Amino acid sequence: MAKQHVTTTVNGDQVEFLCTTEQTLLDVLRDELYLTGSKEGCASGDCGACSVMLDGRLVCACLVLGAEAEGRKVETIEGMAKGDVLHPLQQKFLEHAALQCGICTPGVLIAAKALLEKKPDPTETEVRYWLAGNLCRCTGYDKIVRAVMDAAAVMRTA
Amino acid sequence: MRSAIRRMEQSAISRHNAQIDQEEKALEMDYRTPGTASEAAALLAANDGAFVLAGGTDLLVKLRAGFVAPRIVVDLKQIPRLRGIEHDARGWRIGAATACAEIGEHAAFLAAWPGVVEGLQLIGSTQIQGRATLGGNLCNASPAADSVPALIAAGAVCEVAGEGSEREVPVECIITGPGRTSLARGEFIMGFRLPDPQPRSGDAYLRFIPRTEMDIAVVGVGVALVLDAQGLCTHARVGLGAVAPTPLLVAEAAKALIGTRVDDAALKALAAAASAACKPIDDKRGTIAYRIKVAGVLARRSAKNALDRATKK
Amino acid sequence: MNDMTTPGLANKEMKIVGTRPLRPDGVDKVTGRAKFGADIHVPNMLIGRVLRSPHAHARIQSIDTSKAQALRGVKAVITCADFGDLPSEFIPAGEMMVNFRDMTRNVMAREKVLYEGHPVAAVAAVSEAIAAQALQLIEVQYEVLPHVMDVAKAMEPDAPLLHEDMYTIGVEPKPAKPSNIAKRVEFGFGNLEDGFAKADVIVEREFATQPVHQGYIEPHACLASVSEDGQSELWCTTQGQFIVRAFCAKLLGMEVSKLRVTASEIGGGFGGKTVVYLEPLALALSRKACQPVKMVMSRIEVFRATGPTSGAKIWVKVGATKDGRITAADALLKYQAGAFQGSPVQPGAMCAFAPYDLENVRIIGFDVVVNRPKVAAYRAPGGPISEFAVESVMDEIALKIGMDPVEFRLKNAAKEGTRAPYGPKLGPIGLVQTLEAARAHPHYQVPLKKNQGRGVASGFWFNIGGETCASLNVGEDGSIALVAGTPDIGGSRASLSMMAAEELGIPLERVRPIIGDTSSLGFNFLTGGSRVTFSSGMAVVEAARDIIRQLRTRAAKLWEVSAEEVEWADGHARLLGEGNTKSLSLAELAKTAGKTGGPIIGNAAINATGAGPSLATHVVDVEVDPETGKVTILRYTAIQDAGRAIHPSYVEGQMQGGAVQGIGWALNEEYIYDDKGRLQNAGFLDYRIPVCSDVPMIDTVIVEVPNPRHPYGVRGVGETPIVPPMGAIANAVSHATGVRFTELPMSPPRVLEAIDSKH
Amino acid sequence: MAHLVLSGTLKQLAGGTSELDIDARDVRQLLRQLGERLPALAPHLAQEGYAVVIDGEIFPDAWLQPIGPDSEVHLVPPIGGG
Repeated sequence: MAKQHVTTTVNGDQVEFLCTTEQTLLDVLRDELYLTGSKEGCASGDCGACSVMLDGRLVCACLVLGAEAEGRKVETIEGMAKGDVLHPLQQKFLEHAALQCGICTPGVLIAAKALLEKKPDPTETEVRYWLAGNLCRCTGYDKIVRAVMDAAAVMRTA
Repeated sequence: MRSAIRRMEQSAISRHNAQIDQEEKALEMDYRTPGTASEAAALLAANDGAFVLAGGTDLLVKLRAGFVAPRIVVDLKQIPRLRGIEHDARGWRIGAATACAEIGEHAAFLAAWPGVVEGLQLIGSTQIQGRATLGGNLCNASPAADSVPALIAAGAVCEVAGEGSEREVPVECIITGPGRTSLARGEFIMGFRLPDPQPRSGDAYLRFIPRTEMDIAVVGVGVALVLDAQGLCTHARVGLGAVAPTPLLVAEAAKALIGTRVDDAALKALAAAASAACKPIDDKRGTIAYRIKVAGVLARRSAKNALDRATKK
Repeated sequence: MNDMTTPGLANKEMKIVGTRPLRPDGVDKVTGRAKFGADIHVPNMLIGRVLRSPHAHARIQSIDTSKAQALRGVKAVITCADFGDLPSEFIPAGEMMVNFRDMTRNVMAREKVLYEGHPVAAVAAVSEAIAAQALQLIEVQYEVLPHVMDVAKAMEPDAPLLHEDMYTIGVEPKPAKPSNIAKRVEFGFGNLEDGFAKADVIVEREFATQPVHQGYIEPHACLASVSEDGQSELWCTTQGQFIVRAFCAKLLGMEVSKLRVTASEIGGGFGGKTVVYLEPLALALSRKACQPVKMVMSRIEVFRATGPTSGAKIWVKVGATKDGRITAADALLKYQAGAFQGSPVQPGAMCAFAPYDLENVRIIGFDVVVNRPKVAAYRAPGGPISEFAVESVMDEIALKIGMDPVEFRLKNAAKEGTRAPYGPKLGPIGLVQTLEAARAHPHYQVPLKKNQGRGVASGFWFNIGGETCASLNVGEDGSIALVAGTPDIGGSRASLSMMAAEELGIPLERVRPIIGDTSSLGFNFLTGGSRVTFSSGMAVVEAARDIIRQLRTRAAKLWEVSAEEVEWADGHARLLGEGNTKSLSLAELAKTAGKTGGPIIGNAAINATGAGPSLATHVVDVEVDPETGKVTILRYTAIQDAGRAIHPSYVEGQMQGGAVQGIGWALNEEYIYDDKGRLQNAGFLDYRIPVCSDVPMIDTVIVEVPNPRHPYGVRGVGETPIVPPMGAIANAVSHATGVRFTELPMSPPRVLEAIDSKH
Repeated sequence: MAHLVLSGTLKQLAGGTSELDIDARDVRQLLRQLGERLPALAPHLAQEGYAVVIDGEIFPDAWLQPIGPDSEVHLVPPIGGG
């Protein structure tokens, strides 16, 4: 099958890959670039486990074609920590035990980061509605919401 | 003998594989990013099995589920006229491939048409908002599309581009049935036109879903209304979603409001008219009886919200 | 067997147990580094896909795979012909009694397909696209048969029969005709007639629940590699690598030692990953292709063909005196098993009235096959279903006699020495403490407004022990490698390390835990039954004590004294006796281990017994929109006896997660089938698990009534939290609306209909 | 002599016997004697993998578990979990 040649930026690095039209950005990240931090929970945009940033917008990588990444900027969970310094959200998720199995965690972290960049002081309700597209079956969301609020507080004073 | 059989099998298999090669070629899916509307129209007109890609939030799901098998995917997002929000002498223009998140962030448009923004912001999660578009939401032609009832109520008009043609079509004339539109081969939507809202006007959209987010509307109601200086309703439009094969513009429901102060009696008449207009089905998202009843409830609540906004303007 | 009790535990001051350190696997999970089932790629890997039945019930007349085999890029095609048939008999496999005749048919249909989504063939090809194409080339001829989905209809004499050779077990004499009723069970004692005669108030109700899926976010995934000589490797997402090994070895006719199973990080299981689906298929494909085969389910496949737990019909009758003493309790449970026998009706029956101290009680249960996917375990399997019905009836009785529902439960609460409905007397349990905590909680005093209601329910679950191994390897610098055999599904590496560090008296950071594969430890039963912190914890403590014995001996050798003269305290060997100050740290002893006898490792291989039931009481406030029937959860408080919370955050997490799963079960989750038995909502869009904005904060109160049979008093907490929510929410909705709700889910159309029919 | 209590299904399968004293010092002896005294019950216990409850504590698969002379013994189906 003929493949598209795509040049894009992932976590600040220029990368190139070949993909067929039906391969999604998620397929490409996981199976071509081996960035398996973004997870496939549904492949229909309902679970948010594949949340990534595309040109600064929060999207589900399963609903973007790999070919659409041409010339764009993609940010994934693998780029969230800087060197050995965790992002405050990552740190707070650990402190608050905001994960159990951890499968939804990368997507939730990417989504929460997008929220705090847009809204540094969200209310609990805003956090809950913003994260409504990130399903978590383990935690009941309580500790996730607390971790996001606490990280927001820390980031505001930083 | 045995090797003869093997040769026969081999040749059958290679014939089969040759056929598969051809099928594979036939199945190959092309991806195009036209830079102009005319280029896009030409691609869509010239190719069987050409599918438009805007936000992709419906197309990619159908693709993965095997419901559609496009030969060519035409990504419209590189066409400048399909992106962005503008204001001019005629009012508002929204590019059909503008992400809903972008529209929701536009303060002036939100102030002008809060009900339209309410509707489009209910399309999926934050992640979906980053991709979903008004053009896509309309052309996916779901009876339950969340942006459509409010657009209908607002009197929005689509700019439809085709090969060498452009025409304007009211939103309520696009969807002709579940998954079907009135667009001709080669046609697509470039943008949406909304007038500047009149003084003392307000619009609102409410939908019912079982959860608080992430569901498809069981019922959706958009209401837009205008009051005169005395507080009498002079103009109203009511759009209903998910209660019939297509979203509906319900004239009877509007009539229930026009000439009234949108008081309890008028709201009751509105609810009855909205319920009477429903021709729903029983499905996994709701029953006929439930949809009919809740359509009335939401019409009333939505009209109250629109009234509040009109009174404040 | 194992005497692991620690006298005076309550007085021992803990340095680590009971604190909230960061979990050892945490950084991997917040950086995307952790490898889950679908996250590995190996060279020369094929992709496997499954062809599934489009019919709910049909006889397979023929399967022609020749065209698929011939497709270029297809390396293997398998059907039931690639698995040996196995006789219908229950044989122990990895601590469970398993009927492999059923299991081999569930992983790959033989004579018949019994549910939509039932596998009929599988292929392995060089790409996903070719595998998908190959599936379309497989020709299956079906003779479609009438199907049955409803448990009551399936019990009727003229119902379509799923298994022509199924005769109800548990009735004497053996029935003359086969039926869909796999088993009848009965528990109880006393005299019901006498009991009901003494009652002032009797409430009798029928209830219905829908099957619900465990809803783990990670679909099933595995990667199998079988070499030409039969040596096999399997990587998969599972709650028990040893169980997978036992099942697959039997299904494929292999020696267990030839198969090494490695558990990946697991993205949720809740009981649903205690069985095999893809794993034997991937092994069979790999065996045929002599290449590694990776298989990952789509979300649609997960819903169509895995889990869920039973839907059920339940009848409950309870009598009580005016002053609130229960005189008799009777229940009839009919549970869907799915396509093969084995619903959790038995534990459901045992739990049904277990929170109550009863004189006259009976529970009868039926295990019934229907044309749905075979049920799998789901958190406290069977308990939530029967206890939903019982807790609803208890609430109604309390209402009728005008007694506060917590007070009513306190009057009848089971405690130490109470005879459980399934026979034996209970050991120490904390139900009374949870009820008292509920009554004292500020939540219980918050005033309610119009259209709001408050509900209370309690819940019981057994918890289990079982075969468990652990090893602790002392490194030459004194740090510890902890190897456990139970997949970590919600933070158990943290709790196990904490107990190891506490025992050894060393900082937590000195312990690094891993989950071993099946060749690194002896047999371990799976992660389930809330057993890991209990059983693996017990094994870790025993292994730590093994190390301490050795360290004392080494120190004694160095000091030229007897081991009895050396004690272990605060991570040091100390010479006993007046005026002695000699001491050696673990690190110092480890450094010289080679010179004092060789490396030091601590091992434990136990069959953990003494698991203690965990009881809970939940309080919930709801508001009901009287015009749409929508229920909003306003406030939620979960109170539970944890025995001892090793890491309280993860105990709270279990309680909160269980409560929210229960909210989904109560309000929206259900399977919707069309009239042909095809699932209509096989995705997260229309199978509606709670989203973040659906729920409030879930307040928790951990009650600690230590389990005397565990070195740290642990009970196990993972399952009980899903038992009370459905009853509590149904009671709250009933109080908010004035209508008694007996059917789950209480979805908006159902609630609105009930409200409207009241007027 | 340990005291064995049978109820529900097991009582029915045992032909109505609800209580019996058994001279068994461990679980294996108990199961062996049950096989001799209540032959209808034994295959059922084996097939279902019943656990033995001694003085309130459940022992699945524990043949060598001692049974005290005054112990109360029950049989319960195996408990799994999710």
